[in-house]
Amino acid sequence: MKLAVRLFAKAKELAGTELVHLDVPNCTNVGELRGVLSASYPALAAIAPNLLVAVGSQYADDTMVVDPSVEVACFPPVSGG
Amino acid sequence: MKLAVRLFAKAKELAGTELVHLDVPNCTNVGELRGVLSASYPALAAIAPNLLVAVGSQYADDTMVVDPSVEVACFPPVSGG
Amino acid sequence: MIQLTQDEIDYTRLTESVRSPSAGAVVLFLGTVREMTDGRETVALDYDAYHEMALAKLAEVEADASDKWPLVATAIVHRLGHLEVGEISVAVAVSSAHRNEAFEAGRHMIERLKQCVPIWKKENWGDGSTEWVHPGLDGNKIRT
Amino acid sequence: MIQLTQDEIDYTRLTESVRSPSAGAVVLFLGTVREMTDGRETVALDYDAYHEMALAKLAEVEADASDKWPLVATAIVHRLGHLEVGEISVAVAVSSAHRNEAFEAGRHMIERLKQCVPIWKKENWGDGSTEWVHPGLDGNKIRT
Repeated sequence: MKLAVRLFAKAKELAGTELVHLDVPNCTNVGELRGVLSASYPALAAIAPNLLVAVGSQYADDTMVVDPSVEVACFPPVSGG
Repeated sequence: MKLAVRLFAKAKELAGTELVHLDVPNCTNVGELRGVLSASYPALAAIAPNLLVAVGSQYADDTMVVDPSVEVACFPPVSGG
Repeated sequence: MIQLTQDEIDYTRLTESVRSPSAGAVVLFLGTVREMTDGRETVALDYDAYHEMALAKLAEVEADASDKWPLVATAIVHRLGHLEVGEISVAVAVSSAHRNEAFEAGRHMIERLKQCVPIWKKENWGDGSTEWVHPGLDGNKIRT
Repeated sequence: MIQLTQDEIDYTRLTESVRSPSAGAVVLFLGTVREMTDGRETVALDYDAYHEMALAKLAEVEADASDKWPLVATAIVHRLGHLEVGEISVAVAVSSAHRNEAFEAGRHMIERLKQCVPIWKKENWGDGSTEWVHPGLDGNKIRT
């Protein structure tokens, strides 16, 4: 399935884009998504293990299954305030 | 010696004045001053043990000796803020 | 900055007075006249002070906080006179490089102010009666 | 009240929004752009956010504080975009009947905001270089 993933901050900078389109198998979980992201965007490989993943604006652990109907975003640790 | 004592809040209200003039022996301390104040202003007798006494804008305990050259004030517990 | 005033407290001015390029954090505390206390309605409060000593003690409150924490700036203003419900009676502002110190110092300053600065409030209750607030004095409940 | 804005933060308006006759205490926290960090000079910070999620998480921060303490009102605004040294990046305001809750909730809200709200800052150092701040990420020191 096709999955769009939003990127922010250093992840966006390293990938050179704020939205990446990935081809992933059905029932891909967040952990597997990290692998696909690293393979498709080698510039992200170094930080991929530390990226936070949000599914539908909620933090998701590596076991959560992603779905194209719910927005997925990847970003490094936050630093607001 | 003559000693002027400033009063505030409920002490001022009970005494009916913001400045009382007392006759006290030389070397009177703060504890003795409470007694003179109660005797001269019976309306203050009930709260005299709980009055705070300031000598020269610093809190004074009952052993401190008062002196007409340094301002003396008596007032009930504070409630600012 | 230390001030006693009969006028409305301009807490924006107070806050601006502690902002600084060397501060990453500012904490402002406002005490305001609350309508209900233990089920009784307050209509207004009258504040009185022993001015000279209150100013000296407020300066001590600031100095004490600056001794305990690495602060950039502090400011305290207390209003006196007649205050209606909702009005600001006291404002404490503090700035520091990091937020923990600003929170701790701000809290410490208002606690110390309430303990040791010779200022008194008189309640104007909804039933028309008035009552000086003197914590610990006979017939006076402690009001926090 | 929750807001993300590109404009200067009007913290007076924010503070007014939490004042109430039922509150005796208001605490306002301001985060401001500090000039020096570990001996390095900051010229400016650029803030970016994942807007939709940041708004949702800020609402959670408010709800969490209101669950933990009896608060009257809360308000948070975070600025985004380019901020010079001294400018306000975030403002958190909270009111409650008594001061302890306002201090504790204010501190809790800014802590939670920094932990979980998807907003990021990029340093513009005095030497002309820039650097995203991502605590825990390789090559990034934790900045508090």
